[in-house]
Parts: sequence; C-alpha cells; structure tokens
Amino acid sequence: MTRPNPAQTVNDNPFMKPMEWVSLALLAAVIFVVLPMLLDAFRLNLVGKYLTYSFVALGLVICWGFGGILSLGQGVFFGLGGYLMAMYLKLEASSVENTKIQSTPGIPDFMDWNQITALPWFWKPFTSLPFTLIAVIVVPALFAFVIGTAMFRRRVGGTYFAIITQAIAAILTILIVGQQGYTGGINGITDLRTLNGWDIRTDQAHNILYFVNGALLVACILFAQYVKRSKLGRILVAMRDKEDRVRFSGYSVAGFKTFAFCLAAVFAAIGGAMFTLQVGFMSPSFVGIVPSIEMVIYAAVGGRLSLFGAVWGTLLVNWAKTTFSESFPELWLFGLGGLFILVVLAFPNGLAGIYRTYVEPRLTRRAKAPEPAPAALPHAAE
Amino acid sequence: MNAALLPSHPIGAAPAEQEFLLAVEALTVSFDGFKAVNDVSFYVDPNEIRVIIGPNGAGKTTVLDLICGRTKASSGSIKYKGQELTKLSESGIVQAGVGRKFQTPSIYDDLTVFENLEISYPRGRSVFGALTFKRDAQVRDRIEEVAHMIFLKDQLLERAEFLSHGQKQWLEIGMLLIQDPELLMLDEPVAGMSVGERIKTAELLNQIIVGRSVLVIEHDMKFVEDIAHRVTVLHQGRVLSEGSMERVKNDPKVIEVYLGH
Amino acid sequence: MAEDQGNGLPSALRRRLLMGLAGLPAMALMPRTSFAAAPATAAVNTTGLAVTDTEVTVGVLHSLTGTMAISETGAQQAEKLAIAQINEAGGVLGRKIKVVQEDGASDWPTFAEKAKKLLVNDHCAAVMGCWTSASRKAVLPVFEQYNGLLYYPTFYEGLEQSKNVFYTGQEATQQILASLDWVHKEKGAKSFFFIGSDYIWPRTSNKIARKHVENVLKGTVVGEEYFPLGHTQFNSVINKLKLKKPDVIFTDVVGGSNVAFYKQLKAAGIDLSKQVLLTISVTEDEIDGIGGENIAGAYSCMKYFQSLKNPNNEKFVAAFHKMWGEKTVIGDVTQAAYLGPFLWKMACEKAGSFDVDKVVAASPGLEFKEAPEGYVRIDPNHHLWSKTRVAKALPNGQFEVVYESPELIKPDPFPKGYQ
Amino acid sequence: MFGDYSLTDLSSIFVMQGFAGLILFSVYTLMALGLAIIFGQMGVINMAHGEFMILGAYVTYLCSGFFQTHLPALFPAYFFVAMALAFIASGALGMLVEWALIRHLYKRPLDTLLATWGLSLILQQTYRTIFGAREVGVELPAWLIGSVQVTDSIEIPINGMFVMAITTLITIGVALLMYRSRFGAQVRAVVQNRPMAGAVGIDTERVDRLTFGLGCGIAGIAGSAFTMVGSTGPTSGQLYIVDTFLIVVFGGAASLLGTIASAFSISQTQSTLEFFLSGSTAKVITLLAVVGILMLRPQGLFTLKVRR
Repeated sequence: MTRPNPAQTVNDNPFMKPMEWVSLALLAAVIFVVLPMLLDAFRLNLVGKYLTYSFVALGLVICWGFGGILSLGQGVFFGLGGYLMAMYLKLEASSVENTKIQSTPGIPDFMDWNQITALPWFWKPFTSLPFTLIAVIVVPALFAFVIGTAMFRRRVGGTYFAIITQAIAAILTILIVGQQGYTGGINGITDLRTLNGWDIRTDQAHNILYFVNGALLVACILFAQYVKRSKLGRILVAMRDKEDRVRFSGYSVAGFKTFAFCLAAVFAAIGGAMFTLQVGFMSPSFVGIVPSIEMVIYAAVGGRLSLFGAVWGTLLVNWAKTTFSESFPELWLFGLGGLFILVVLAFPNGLAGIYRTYVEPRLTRRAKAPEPAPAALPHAAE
Repeated sequence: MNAALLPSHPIGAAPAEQEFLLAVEALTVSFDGFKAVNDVSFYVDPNEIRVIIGPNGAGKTTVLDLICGRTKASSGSIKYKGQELTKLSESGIVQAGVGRKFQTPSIYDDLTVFENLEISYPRGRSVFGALTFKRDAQVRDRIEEVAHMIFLKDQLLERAEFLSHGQKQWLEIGMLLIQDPELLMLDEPVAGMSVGERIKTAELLNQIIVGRSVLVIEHDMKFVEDIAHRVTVLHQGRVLSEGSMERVKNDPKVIEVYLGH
Repeated sequence: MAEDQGNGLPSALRRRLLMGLAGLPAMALMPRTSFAAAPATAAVNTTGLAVTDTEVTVGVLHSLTGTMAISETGAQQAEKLAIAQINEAGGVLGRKIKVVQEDGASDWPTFAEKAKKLLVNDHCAAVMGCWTSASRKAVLPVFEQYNGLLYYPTFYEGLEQSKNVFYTGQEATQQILASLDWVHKEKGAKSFFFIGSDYIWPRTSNKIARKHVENVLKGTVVGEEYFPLGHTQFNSVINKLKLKKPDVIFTDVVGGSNVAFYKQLKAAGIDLSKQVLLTISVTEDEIDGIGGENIAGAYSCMKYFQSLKNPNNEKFVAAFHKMWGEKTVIGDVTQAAYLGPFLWKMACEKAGSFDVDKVVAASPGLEFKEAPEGYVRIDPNHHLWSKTRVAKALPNGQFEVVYESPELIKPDPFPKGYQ
Repeated sequence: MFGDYSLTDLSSIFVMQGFAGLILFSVYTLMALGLAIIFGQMGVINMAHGEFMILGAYVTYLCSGFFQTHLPALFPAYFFVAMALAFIASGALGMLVEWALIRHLYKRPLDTLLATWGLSLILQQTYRTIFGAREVGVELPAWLIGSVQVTDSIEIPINGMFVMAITTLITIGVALLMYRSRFGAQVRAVVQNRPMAGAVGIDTERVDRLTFGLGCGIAGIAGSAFTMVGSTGPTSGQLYIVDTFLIVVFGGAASLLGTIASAFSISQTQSTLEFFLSGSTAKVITLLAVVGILMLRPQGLFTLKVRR
C-alpha cells in the first residue's frame, strides 16, 4: 500500500517541532545566560522566585489548558511542597544548640511558644532529606489523587471543580493559621538556614539554587512536552472537547483527569519546595485563594496552551508587579485587574497566541519551513 | 439482504442466552417518575443489522444510552455475550466490545483526522499506556486503512473542524471501526446527509458489518429498508412491534402511531 | 555580597546601568559639596550605606495595598511626619533624610523581597516599617543577614529580640499585665472570657493574660475562643457570653472582624457601661470603622491615646493634623511609628555615625523626652520602657484615659513564668 | 458545660441561639441570593460579587453622611433610601459590567471567573482611592440599635430581625419575579434555550443584562444591610466570596429553593458548632462537611435527575 504523501509528515511525530526547539533554546539562554549576566544577586534571586511560580503555571497549562480542568487551589500544592521542604529546613535550623534559650530545646521555636514539648509524630520523618524530597513529590500527588478521584469519578467538572478547589484552599489556610503549634500559624515557617549543612542564605547559594531551579524547570518542561505529544496529551485535548466521545472510545475519563491534576500538583509542589529554598521561608499566604488565582493568570497571560508561554507569562506578570508596585503602588491593582480582563477578552491564548498569530507566520515564511500550520487551538470552552 | 433468511425469534419467548450477542430484558429507566424506557426487551443476533425506529420521544436514544452505560437503568438487564453491562463502567463496556456513535457527529474538532482515529485505536487505553503509546507502523497502517474505508484518506492531516457534516459522520463511524467492536450502535448515521453521501454511507455500512452486529437508530425509511435485517419499533418507551421491515410496515399498531402520519 | 558592600561610585553606577528596568535606584549622583557643620561622609559611613554629603537614605516599608493597608496607613504617615520634622530641624548628622518607600502589599514574601531591595539595592541606613508579626518574621532574617536596621512600631506578642530590630511598640506583658491588675482592682474582676482572632498575637497575648489571671490575680478564665481572620458572625459567642456572664470580656479580635464583633455585641444588648470589656486591639484607628457609638464604654489598654494630655502630644497631634488632615485619627501604633525616626536620629548622633553596629551600640539607654506618649527609654533588649494606660472609649471615637501606670514598665519579651 | 446553669437560663440561651442561627441564615441567604441568580441562572461565575455588595455598603455610608448633614430630621428613615439607592447603584454597575465584559464570555464560563476577578481588583482599588484604605463606620438610626427584651433573659437584636425581615421580603420578591412574572419566564427561557428564546421574540441580550443587573442589585442591598452587622472597607467583600459560592453550589446551582435550603443547613451547622466548639474549629468543620458532601453529591442538595 502506497502511503498518501501527507501521511509521511504524520510518521515523524517529532518530540518537538523545530520552532519548539528554538523556543526552548531561547528560554534556556535567557534563564541560564542572559539573566545571570545582567542582574545582580538580588534581582536574580527575585527571578528565581518568579520561576518557582512558573512551575505552577506549567502544571496549569497541562491541567487547565489541555485538560480543561481549572483548579483554583494550586496554591494548596505549591504550599504543600513548600511546607514539606520548610519542615526539613526548620528542623535542621532548630538544633539543640540553636534553640537553647527555649524551654524545650531542639524543637522549632514556634512549637516552643505554643507549649509543645515534643516534636509531633508527623514532623519526625522530616529530619531525613531523602524522605523530605520524596514527600515533596508524593504527598501533593496523593492529595491531588484523592481529590481528583473523588470529584472526577462523580463527574464534577468545570466551574464546580474550580469552586470546590477554591474552598479547599480556604479550608487549608484556616487550618494552617489555626494550628500554629504545628504549622507556625500565620507567620509561617521562617528563619530557615541550612540544607544538609549548606547555608542557603548566601548569595552564592542563591545563585546555585537559581541554576538548580532553572534546570528543574527545563526538566519539567521537557516532561510536560513528553506528555503533550504523547497520546495522553491528545486524549486530554480530546476530553476537553468531547468528553463523552473519549469515554465511549474506551477510556476512563476520570483516570486521565486525575493524572493531569496530579501532574499539575506535583509541578506546583516542586515549585513550592524551590520557593522555600530560595526565599528562606514558607507562609500560609501562598496557600489561599488569592495566590491560587494569581497563578492562574500567569498561565492565562502566557497562553493557556503553551508550555513556554507559561514561563514567559509568569516572568512578565511578576516583573510588571515588581516594577509597578515600586513606582506606582496605588496603580498596581488597576494594572493587574486590567490585565486579567484584557487577556480574557482580547487575547484568550495569551502571549503564545499573539506570537502564533503575528510573529510565527513571518518567521516561518522567511524560513520556508514545510511544516503544516501548528494546531493553534481555539480558546477552549472551559 | 433478505431478512427472512436470517434467524428470527418470536417476541417474548426466552431463548437460550448464548446465541445472542445482545439480550435486553425488561429494561426500565425513569426520570423523576417519567418512564422514558418501560419494560423493553429485545435480542440482537451476531452479524445482524437491527434498526430501531419510532417517533420522537419514543426512547430510542435512551435505549442506546442505557446499553453503553451513559444512563443507568432503573431496572432490567442488558446482557452482552452473557456479560451484564449494567454493572460495567462506560469504558468497561467499550472495552467489552460495544461501540457507540452519537446523534450529532461527536469528533474532536481540535485534532486532525489522523489523531481522531488514533485516539480510538484500541491500544494504550490506560493512563500509563497512553503515555507510552507508540505510533508504530501497525497503528499507521490501520489508520490509513480505515481512512480509506471512510473516504477520508486525503484528509488525514486536516483538522476535523474543517470537514463537511457528512465527512464528520464518516469520521465518527471510522473511529468506531478502528475500535473493532462486535456491537456497533449508530444514532442517526445519515441525518443531515446529501443523497450522494447517504448512498456512500449505506455502502460503508454494508461493508463494515462483516463480523459484527449493528444497532441503528434511523428516521430515514428508505435507508432503513436498505439496510435493516430486522426492525424494532419503540413508542412511548415500550416496544410496539418487531420483525422484518415488511412485517412492521404492515402492523396496524405501527401504522396508527407512526407510519400513518 | 562583598561586591555590593563595597563603597563608591563605580559599583553603584554599574549596578544602576545593569539593573535596567528594575526601578529607580535610590542613589543619585549628588554634587560633592559638603555642609560646613556636617562630619565627613567617609567618617560617618564606613559600611557602604547610601549616605552622601547632604543626604541619607531611609526606607519606609508598609502595606499600601491589600488587607493590611487599612492598618498601616497611620504608621507610614507618622514616619513621614517625623522625617519631615527632622529634616526641617537640620536632618541627621547634617544630612537630610531621603525616603524610599516600598509597598509590602500585605504579603509577607513581598515584605521580605522589598526589605532586601531596601538594604541591598538602596543601601538604606535604617528602615521604618512592618506592622504584622508575620511581616516582621519574614523580614527578620533579611535584616540579620544584611545587617540592616528596622524600627518596628506595632505592639506585639514578644518572644523575639534581634540585634537588628528596635521595637517601638509594647510587647505583650507591658501592654497586658498592668491593665489586668487595674481591672482586677478597680472592677473587682474575677472571671474573664477571652475572644481573639486566630493567629499568633492573640493566642500568645491570651496565654500571658491567662497565666496572670490564674496565678497572680487568682481569678478564672471561663472561656477562650478564636475566630478565623475575617470572620464576621459572632452571635453564637455572644450568647455564650450571656450564659457565662464573665466579669470581664477580654478581646483581641482584629481587622474587619473587630467591626462586626462590636456591632453585634451592641445589637445583642450587651451594655458596655455595665459589662466590663477590656480590649488590647482597639485604637482610635479601629474605632473609625467600628463607629464610636458601638463601642462606647469599652476599655482599651495601650501606651498611647490621641487624647493624652501633655505638651508633647498636643504639638504632635497638631502637626499630624496639619500634614494629614484634621479628620485623621492617631492610634497607638501611629505614635509608636513616629518614635522610630527620632530614636534612630538620636542614636546616630550619639554614635557620630550611620554604621548600623555603632547605632545599635549607642541605642540602649537613649531617652526620648519629646515623645508624644510622654517619655520613653530604650532598654538593652531593644524594646522601650513605657507606661501603660487604660482608657474608656467615648461615643465620639476618642478615648478618655482612666488609668496610667505610675512608673515606666520594663519591657520583658521573654517573660519568665508566662511561657 | 451546662451543669451550673438554671433551666430558665438554658432555655433562654437556646432560644437566643436559635435566633442567632436564624440571623446567620438570613445573612447567608441574602449574600447568596444575588449569586444564585447570576451563577445559578446564567452560569456566570462572578468573583466580584463581594465588591458589588461593598458598593451597596458604601452607598449606605454616603447616604448616612448626607442625611446627617442635610436632612437630619429624616435620618431615622434614611436606611430605606440607602437600600433603594444601593440596589440601583449596584444594579446599574452590574448592567454596565454585563455590557462591557460578561456578554462576550457567555460561552466561556471559566473565563468569566478570571475576568470578574480582575474586575474585583479594580473595584477594590477604586474604593480605596475614593474612600481611603480604612474601614468606614456607618452610623445607624437609633431605632436599629439595641435589642428587644422578650423576657427577662431573652433579648433579640433589632438589626438581626431587620436583616431577617429584609431577607424574607427580598426572597419572596425574587421568587415571585422568577417564577410568577413574565420576566422570570423569559429568564428561564433564555437559560434553557437561548436560540429558541431569541426566535420567539425574547430580546435575549436585554434579559441577560437585566438578570445580571438584578443579581448585582440584590448584592447591593445585601451590602447595605450588612453595614449593620459587618465591616465596610475596600477589601471587606473578599470575606464573603468563598462562603457565598459554597452556599450556592451546595444548594444545587440552578435552584433558588436549593440555595435557601443550603443557607439554612450551613448556617445552622455553623451556629450550633460555634456554640459548642471554638469559632475557628467550627468554621473548618462546617467547610469540610460542605466540601465532603459536595464530593459525594456534586449536584448539590436540590437538583432534578435529568436526561443528559
């Protein structure tokens, strides 16, 4: 059987298209070369902090952009990752020697203030770094799995899912703030110092963490890309479009949704853990509704269907936030609010959409790439 | 095809189950007291084309929904090759070998024809399987083969959104074909098609029934006569009549509620 | 950080060029003329702070946006007033104070980020700022790491003492103990009901109060309740109050909850002229939102009230009103914030330097006799000696002071027997 | 915990506790009614709902000031004027927002969430610019303050009863409007089948705009009423948003009766728990219960089993 000509392009379902390799190279160049050269240690650390948010945005692209599942509770997973990492760091910072002025030396200071005299059981394993690193991935994934399974099996989706995840974020915030003996309360877990003996507060450490963070981000992007170009990625898109059709093609829709949600949770948790390492503390203000929604807007600004867009969107919004709030603090909320509305109304595909519509056609025309038009996805219904 | 030559069973007699591909018995579903399907029983043989007809609101689509698990039955049983379907999940039912086409073409607009067919390919249906699914020669050959059958081999790389209505219907039939189901359920496969397309569709159906049973809902009587081995008439959620097209056409009850007007 | 600690123009210039879009750096290239009276810059600044011959940069770090903006407005207004007054009187060591203001946006990491910016980019000689404990905890490691200097104005839970922070508000024992003694003695109070917002300051304060009530006053605590921040429905707890009939309701509810609580208390028919209510979380600022008529009769314990009668305060109130409008009210934290710039100025002048270590070393024992609250002194533990006052809320939104501790109370951030 | 109290004490506490629950119920119903219309009927996730409420509160604040300085004689009655104006102001803003924003997004419900969140940020900053960052105190007429002494030990807060009365009136009004009037029939027609409604001559755009305006207007009245029990500041609206959405979702979004039933069950649970436990714990348990039940029964309390 002779294959029709177009099918030959189908054959090589490449890991990434040429333009995507260019995007990746560009991003890597900016993260690893340009920014470290241009910025001083303080600004670089700031960018590092922003990049941790882009893990969340990346997860949202998979789960919201491709899968159509909007979670307004990604802060929960970011916070979980961050808190788990902070627990390890806090225990290390609370050596008997460091805490000898306390009534019970050797436990975190906030526990001492709350008359807790022994380390609670769920803190104990966090003296081990390997355990902590595993927990950073596994605990949020399990939590997402439980929520996802419970909801998706019962076909909770769309707006309901968004509102319920939002409520979960609210509950967790109240819990963390209320259980301050175990969680550090509203202050969070602060004054973190060393990672396995290595002082994370120095500029040198910040630099190293920045590069580790960047490398992890690229790894996550590559994994996300792997998911995206796998059949699973296409099933997610298909599911967003015609859920019933996927179901009656023999797939367990709930399972795929749960996977997307768990993946987003794990990405967010990695971001949270890196945040704790770079910023030196974790607080409940990342768990709540407001940060969770802000993180959605990063993905929306970048383009909800673009993995690279998620990173650019995060950087852009945060850069704008820092700059505006330094120069015109009063106007910042107008700017941010306006940005939300503008993106939703005029650019539902965000930066990536603008790029695809206006920039890429020129580039490809010049390069005469024989590539078919990329499957520019229209704004999804949900 | 001559319906008379095919095995037939009297209504109501409880035949030995193994002979049937599908045995629907005393199936009932009610929505807030309204019985959309009421005590429906019928049996489909292997390699049979069965058409369900009936006026609007007769419960035809609901019957298909019940078989494929989209709607849960209030009571009654659906046995497919001796296996109780009412207890299976939708994906379990599909994996058991039941395929379903929806009334309005239900395809993935955002994906290409190739990708549409690929998703229906019955391999890598678990999360992990989908993640590690390889687009190998076997897959491609099968997709191209099916694309050829459904007259879309030149549109493989086109986004499904841009197909004509008839092509979309074919694509959905193709998506079912690639699943290779033993029982194929089609909800109004020729609705909205041009005459030419309809002829091609009938040809397609005759080609694909080899080795499987087909359950069709259709309004187009000409088309029904062309393809049906046997016909079941539903009215107000109940089976009104069943048998060959010839027999059903002459049934006074059917004439009164359906063919008469 | 060695490079950034380095003094001199080339590094500043380079940084500025490289920073690109990063906002306006504070350092300007000032003309190298010097004030006759002023000591040489090289002498007063050996650690690379933003000090020129004519200017010294000070940071102001409060929330201008977000939920905390409500509370922090007064503090930053007072700090700006104090700085304006200091500049009018010739500045610090012959140099005018230049303010770099940053918005913490009610978000603790933002506070940490901005604190770092103020220290690392702007090289601020001192920072006036923060309001909540959470924001202070967030910036504390930054100030310690970069050896900055923070003047923190809010009354707080204690349990902290940093070389790099001066606490110009009261810590919990200072604020609470004297007033509990007073209510015990004056009102014969034996039973107490504690109601607070659910976070560290109310919980710690109530813990101290409970120990004092139980161990010292030999009274009982008949109830202790916490509500999530932002909670607005208090009818159930008010019924509990009616059931338990405590001698004193002791409250540390904050923010929007505060407003709801007093309105509902009043509506439920609890008459504050008969039922003693002692609060440690209501200043004139809060009454603005609560409405004077809703809280009239309640007792608040603070170290400062706007209605305080003394010449210092009259001058301060007049100046504040002139700068920020007649209608603005002045609460305890506002006054404490006003102290910061003056305490820093005095320490710099005593040390003859802006260097943080020298300023810190010169601070203990400093007295500020022009303080609106009367008189304060810096303790070696970086908190202030101050008096505690109890005042009754009036329908017009002001307080009438009914009790003043006879002596200055020693700050005791780690109180023995109360932990 | 009751060992030390006399029977009369206890019974009067239970009566008052019952009223506390009813007041909370009224507050929740009032909060949720507007959203039940906007979210339940139109499917728009209006995250700025709290800000529409606060607009009503600010209007009340302005009214109170105006009457105090210009019409002191009429001050006792100003609250009614304020509520009417709050309805008009929030409703008008709602219609403007619908025209400028929402109508472009009916097909993308999750995007309305993002856009209205942006709107809420803008409104918050607007309030802050105009009224200042601090909370404002709204002066109430004397007759709304205090409580009614029913027996020696039973006292019922007047403003609580006032909120209950307002809630009852508005609920009845909304129910009549939605289920008995021509407008209500049009709204439901548009909700169920937009093209068909358009085809039979209903001006669907107008119906959308009025429905959204109505929901926002009710939010304005709620905000106005809440000045009696809560705080009025630029960010006060955010305090309500999670509770409000949960009530509507828990009730089963498309049903007004469901919203009321859900407000009732949540308020009673919370009010009872608050009495026996600490406030914070009570809140967490209530929210957990609601989310737990929603996971088991995602369609909410009241929905019809329908053919999908």
